[in-house]
Amino acid sequence: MIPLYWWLVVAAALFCIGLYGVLSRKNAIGVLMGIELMLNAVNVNLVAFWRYVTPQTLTGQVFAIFVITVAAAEAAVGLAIIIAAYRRRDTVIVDELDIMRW
Amino acid sequence: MDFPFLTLITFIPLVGAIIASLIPGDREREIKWFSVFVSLIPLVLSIVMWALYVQTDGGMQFMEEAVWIPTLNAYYRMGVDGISIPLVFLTTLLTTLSLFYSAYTIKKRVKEFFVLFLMLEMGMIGVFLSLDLVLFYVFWEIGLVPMFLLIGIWGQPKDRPQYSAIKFFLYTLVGSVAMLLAFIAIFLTTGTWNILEISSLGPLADSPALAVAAFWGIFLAFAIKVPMWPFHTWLPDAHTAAPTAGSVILAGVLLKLGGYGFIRILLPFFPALFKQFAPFIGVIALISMIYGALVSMAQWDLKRLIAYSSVSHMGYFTLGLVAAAATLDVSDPLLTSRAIALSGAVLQMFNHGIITGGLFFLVGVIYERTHTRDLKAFGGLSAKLPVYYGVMMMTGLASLGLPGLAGFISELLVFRGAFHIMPTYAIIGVIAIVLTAAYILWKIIQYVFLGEFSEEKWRAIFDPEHWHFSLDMARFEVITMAPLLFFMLLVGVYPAPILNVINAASTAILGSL
Amino acid sequence: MPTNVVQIVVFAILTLMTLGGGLGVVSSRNLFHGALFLVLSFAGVVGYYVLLDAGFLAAVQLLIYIGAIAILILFAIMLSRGLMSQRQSQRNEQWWIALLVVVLTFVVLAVVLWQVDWPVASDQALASPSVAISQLGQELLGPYVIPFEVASVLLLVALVGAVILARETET
Amino acid sequence: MEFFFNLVPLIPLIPLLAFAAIVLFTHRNNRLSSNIAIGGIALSTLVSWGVVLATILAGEHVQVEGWELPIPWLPTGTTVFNTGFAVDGFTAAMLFMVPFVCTMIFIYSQGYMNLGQPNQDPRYARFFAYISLFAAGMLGLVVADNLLLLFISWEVMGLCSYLLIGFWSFRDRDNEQHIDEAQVKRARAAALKAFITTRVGDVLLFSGLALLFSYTGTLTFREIFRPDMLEHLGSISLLGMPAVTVIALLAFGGAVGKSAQFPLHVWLPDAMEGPTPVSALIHAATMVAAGVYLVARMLPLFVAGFETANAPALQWVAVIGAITAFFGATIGLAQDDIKRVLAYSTISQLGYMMMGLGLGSLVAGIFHLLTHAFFKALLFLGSGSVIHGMEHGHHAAGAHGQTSQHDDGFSANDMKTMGGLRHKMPRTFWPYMAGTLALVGIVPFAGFWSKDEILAEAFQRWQESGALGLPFWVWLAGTLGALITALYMGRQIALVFWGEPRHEAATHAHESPNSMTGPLMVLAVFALIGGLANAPFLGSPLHHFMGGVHEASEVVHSATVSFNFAVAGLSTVVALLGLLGGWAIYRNYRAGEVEPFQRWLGPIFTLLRNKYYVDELYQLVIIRPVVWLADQVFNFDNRWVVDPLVNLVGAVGRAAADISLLFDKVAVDSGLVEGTAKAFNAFGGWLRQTQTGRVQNYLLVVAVTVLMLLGLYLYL
Repeated sequence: MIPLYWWLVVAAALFCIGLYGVLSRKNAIGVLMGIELMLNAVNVNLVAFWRYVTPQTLTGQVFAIFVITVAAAEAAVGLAIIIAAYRRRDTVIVDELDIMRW
Repeated sequence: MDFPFLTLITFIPLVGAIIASLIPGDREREIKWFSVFVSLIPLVLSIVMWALYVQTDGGMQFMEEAVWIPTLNAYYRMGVDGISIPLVFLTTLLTTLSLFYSAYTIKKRVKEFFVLFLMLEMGMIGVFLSLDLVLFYVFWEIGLVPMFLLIGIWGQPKDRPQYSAIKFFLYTLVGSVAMLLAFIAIFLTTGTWNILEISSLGPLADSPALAVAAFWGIFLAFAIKVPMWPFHTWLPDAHTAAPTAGSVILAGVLLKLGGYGFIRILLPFFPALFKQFAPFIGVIALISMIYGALVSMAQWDLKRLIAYSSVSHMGYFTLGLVAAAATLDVSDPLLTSRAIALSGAVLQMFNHGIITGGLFFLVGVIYERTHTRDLKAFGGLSAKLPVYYGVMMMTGLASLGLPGLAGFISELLVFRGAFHIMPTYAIIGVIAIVLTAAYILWKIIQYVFLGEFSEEKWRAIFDPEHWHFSLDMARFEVITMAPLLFFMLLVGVYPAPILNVINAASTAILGSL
Repeated sequence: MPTNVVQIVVFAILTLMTLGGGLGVVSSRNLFHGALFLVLSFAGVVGYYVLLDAGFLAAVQLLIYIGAIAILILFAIMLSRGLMSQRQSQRNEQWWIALLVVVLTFVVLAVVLWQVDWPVASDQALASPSVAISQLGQELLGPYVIPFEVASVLLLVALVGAVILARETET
Repeated sequence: MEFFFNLVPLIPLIPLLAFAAIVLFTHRNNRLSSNIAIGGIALSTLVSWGVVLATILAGEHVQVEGWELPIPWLPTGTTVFNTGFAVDGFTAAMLFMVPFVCTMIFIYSQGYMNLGQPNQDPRYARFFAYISLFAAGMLGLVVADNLLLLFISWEVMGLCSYLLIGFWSFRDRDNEQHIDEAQVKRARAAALKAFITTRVGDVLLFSGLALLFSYTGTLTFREIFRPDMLEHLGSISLLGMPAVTVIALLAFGGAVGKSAQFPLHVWLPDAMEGPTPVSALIHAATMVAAGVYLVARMLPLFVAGFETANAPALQWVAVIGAITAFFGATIGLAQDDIKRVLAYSTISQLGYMMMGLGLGSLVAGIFHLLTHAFFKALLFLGSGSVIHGMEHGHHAAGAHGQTSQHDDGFSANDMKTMGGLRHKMPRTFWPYMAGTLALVGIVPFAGFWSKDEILAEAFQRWQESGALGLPFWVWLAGTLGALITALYMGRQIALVFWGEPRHEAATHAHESPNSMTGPLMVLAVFALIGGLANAPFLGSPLHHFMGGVHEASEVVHSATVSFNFAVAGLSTVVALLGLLGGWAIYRNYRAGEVEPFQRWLGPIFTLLRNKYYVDELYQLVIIRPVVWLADQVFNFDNRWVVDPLVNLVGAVGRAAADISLLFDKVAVDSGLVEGTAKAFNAFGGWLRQTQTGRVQNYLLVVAVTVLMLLGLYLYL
């Protein structure tokens, strides 16, 4: 079998890529996609831990399902927000959405 | 578990307030009638509770207990006895009537008014039912805020409502702080907040100086609320400025919080100290009675007059209380006299709530029509408003202690007790009865109702723009007054139903000191 | 080829898909392309799940991530006028700090993960994982019923919220 | 007949229900309202007389020991306070008189109150409601078995008195022009005066009641008058006296207020501002008798612990009674208002009753109370009839256009405007004469027997003691009082019924309707024969009937006084002299003349006319100072001390805050604090820029922080 460590490193890499996307993309939809990558990384971790640490109980898979649920909700709401913001301010550039600025 | 009467009575108004606050503010009709309806529930519950209350037993009933703040050792403890039952009933009754009356007369910021009023009701009932000092204190303070706002926001602009509200707030707060310190001192020595337990322990017995300080701290809080001379000057201002319903509750219930505190907390906690200071407090009671009556006589503002009369009438209460506390003898006939004095004091609170509450409603009746309270502006109204005259006459007579009406019974009991225990005080006290008759008949009846009525004079004060009901008492005003008149007559003619519970509790309390 | 080798090869390919797709998502100038890379990355994860004996999850991943979320994003991009044609830089001015931080984070994570002694289950247990979907269902409706219900409420709220947010407002 | 006793509670209850019915339901219908009131009191009379009959038939066990109906009422401590009803001989005697006189007055009122008023006047129904309530109060007082119920009824009467005296105390100026403005003012002042003055007495009675209640734990008469209870009360010392004496004096204080004895008599003459039937009902026949009734009922307390002859409380009663009897009569000499003369006469006669009781003779006082009730009601109603006739005459004269109406200061009550009315109002004149003769005390009219019994009692007591002590002075005051009474009554009938009319109104006066004169005739019969109830030659039946009610207390003894021909002869001679003298002097009085008494008495007459200036004295000594005190206390409260103190505390707090603020500004702020603040402000301004409003900046910070923490975890 493939060692657990590999899975974890891959997941960490995916997470970091996602994080980079979140931090660096100008476009809000890009940010959203970064978040989806991070969530995927988490899921990979969860499933890997299930498979290698507690294969007898299904806790890991159950949690992964919940995460997917949350991700779906998040994507729907996030995109709705983006569309609403686009309508109002005519932009999806995150830098320009700074009404909370001092 | 038994049916949780006390919790429901206390918190249904709160639930109602929350729901009412969710109704959109422009649905004024719905908010008004919903609030009136909500306030009916505790009223009905308190009547049912009174009916189920075992009258022969003077102790606490319907007790409820639950852990509340474990780190403080504070419990959610509630119970009623014969002292609190009439007061709870009085509170629920007056609240319902006030809300009903306000449904017709409040025009500005309706939603806030009704929500605050329901919260006020919760605070007041909570005080009467708490058996835990922390709980007591919390409810005590809860009642303060809505009243502050009621005076400040819905007050008459020309009566300096902000000044009055702040005065009321600060006065009460000073007392509360002193009381809180005393409570903490008691807790630190006894380790419990349970009122009944502390009463049986006798707190601070081994540190007399601290006990005296605690005694006066608590005394101050209650004396301000009652109010006793010389802590009374918030009262006329607050009453004058408050809207009608606010005045009714202020006189009818809030003053009773102080009186109730004396009986439930100060007297059982420190019977020996109370006895020691009784002559002094008795003097305060006498001053309150006579001084209040004299100042009433000097008033030309109808509402202010009644406010000062409250000082005088609550002086009777204090006299009864002091008479009950002036000796610790528990053998007959002294015990009987003490119990009579204390019952008289409690009944005086109840009666004062009904009568003075009624008087404030009646001031509202004329004020809504004319927007003046100047006694000199009226005259001869009995020719034009006969029903109003009759109702005011009856209420005024009840207030001056005419036999056959409520006020007399409590005065009789108070003096009956006082004449036995402290005759000198009682002899001086009866002067107040004559003065009361003088200011009620001379100032109120004579200046408002007797004399010349003329269209010309009436037109100068009557304001048909803002009055859309009948000239004489409108139906809603009659309905508001009817229960009060009924109780004035009932208590005056056949006081046994109410006195049975009070008397049993008084005897029990005094017997256990 | 022994099973082990096959597994490693498959794993490598999938990793390439996943991480490569991910890199494409975060680096492509064209947002539409980025979305397509995202699909690629998700597909890699599907393979991971199969490899990890989580068949049901793989199906779910396929249906939800690729079938729903990615498509949703594609639609959003296509519906948002002028986004696709943007040829200028898609990175903001803090991208290099972000890159530095992310790389460092990865290094630290890798070290930490290496140092930890993971409590891997016994070989026997590893050999026979519980994979029955029915069992999963029982878990969801048994011990996890409350989170499950909460999740359903969450979805409902998200649905309503998304509709309200995205609705055309008259004013 | 015992059955009737069960109906006793109905006696006060029926008029009470009539009151409630009128107020709540029928007040819009005047005729129905008055009929309800009359029906109620008539029914009550029937029941009362049934009870009286039952008492007579039942014999001594009811007449002396009494019949009782206790009702548990008030829980007090460990005991229960009972209220209830009781009937004994004394009560029965009162029950014979009170409802009957009331009925007569009610019937009379139905005619009287219609005077010149439209039938819709709301006051008409209101009047009958008030007098019904009043009757309920008086009857309740009589049948009460305890002091508390008595007190309650007593106060209810006080209230009715207030309402009825103030009956004309308000008016709608635009719609009620038949009531004149001066009358409104007088009525208003009189009502208040009556209530407050009697209230002073009531408070004394209330104190006595509370004291008694405290010491005995009961207020039931039978319980209080038990010998051991009286002894117990006598053994307690209070204010240097036996408590029982203090209580008795306090109760007497109540009686002084209610029965208008000196020095609280001032309200009664003013009370004539009420409608005339009210004067008859309340201020002559019944309510003022309540004080006498109270003293009589409480007589054992007055005597307890002493011999009857020298009980201090009793002596006070006698002294006050004698003073009132004499001085009241003298004032009556100098009044012009027909009703005021009668009012002072009432005060004086009440003084006689008190004298009788003060001598320890229950029966003498009560006998006079009963006869007086009949003939004084008669006189008042008669005077009402005269006034009624005069007013009609006034209207008639105005209709003929013979006088300038309304502005000549005409008063229908002024005897000096009357004259020669015996021809115009014969059916009023003859009953009035019967009343006069009864009041003056001419054989065989009622007043002769009753007044004589009091004087005989005093005379006998004087003879027994053999010194010029209290009994002598009482007797002297009584005999002189009788002379003066005869004088003023002679003056009155001469001015009213003889001579020539002195005003147009008297010329045109005519007889009153039958509903008014009818009751006069009935009452006249009683004024004539009422004295037989206790006439010595019939064996003093009243004495046997009620004399023994206080026997059980073992301190009050009933002893008959034998008829004394010397006393009776003297007083008859005196009465005849006075009556004829007064009549002769005033028979030919003409309008505008200075009247004879004024010529002869000079300043004394002025003093009498001004009622010894007692009102002015009270105004100066009591009312003004109290009002002044009230104002000063208010100023003390609001303007000078208490409230300013409160505000001062507030102001001091604010001032302290202001001073601290100033200190802050000058010393702390500009130096130390401000420098620091500026530094922080600059730092803050720089730091503020981290708040870019961009999510990704924030997230980057988070990531950096996490990374640093992870690094720390790894290498530390």
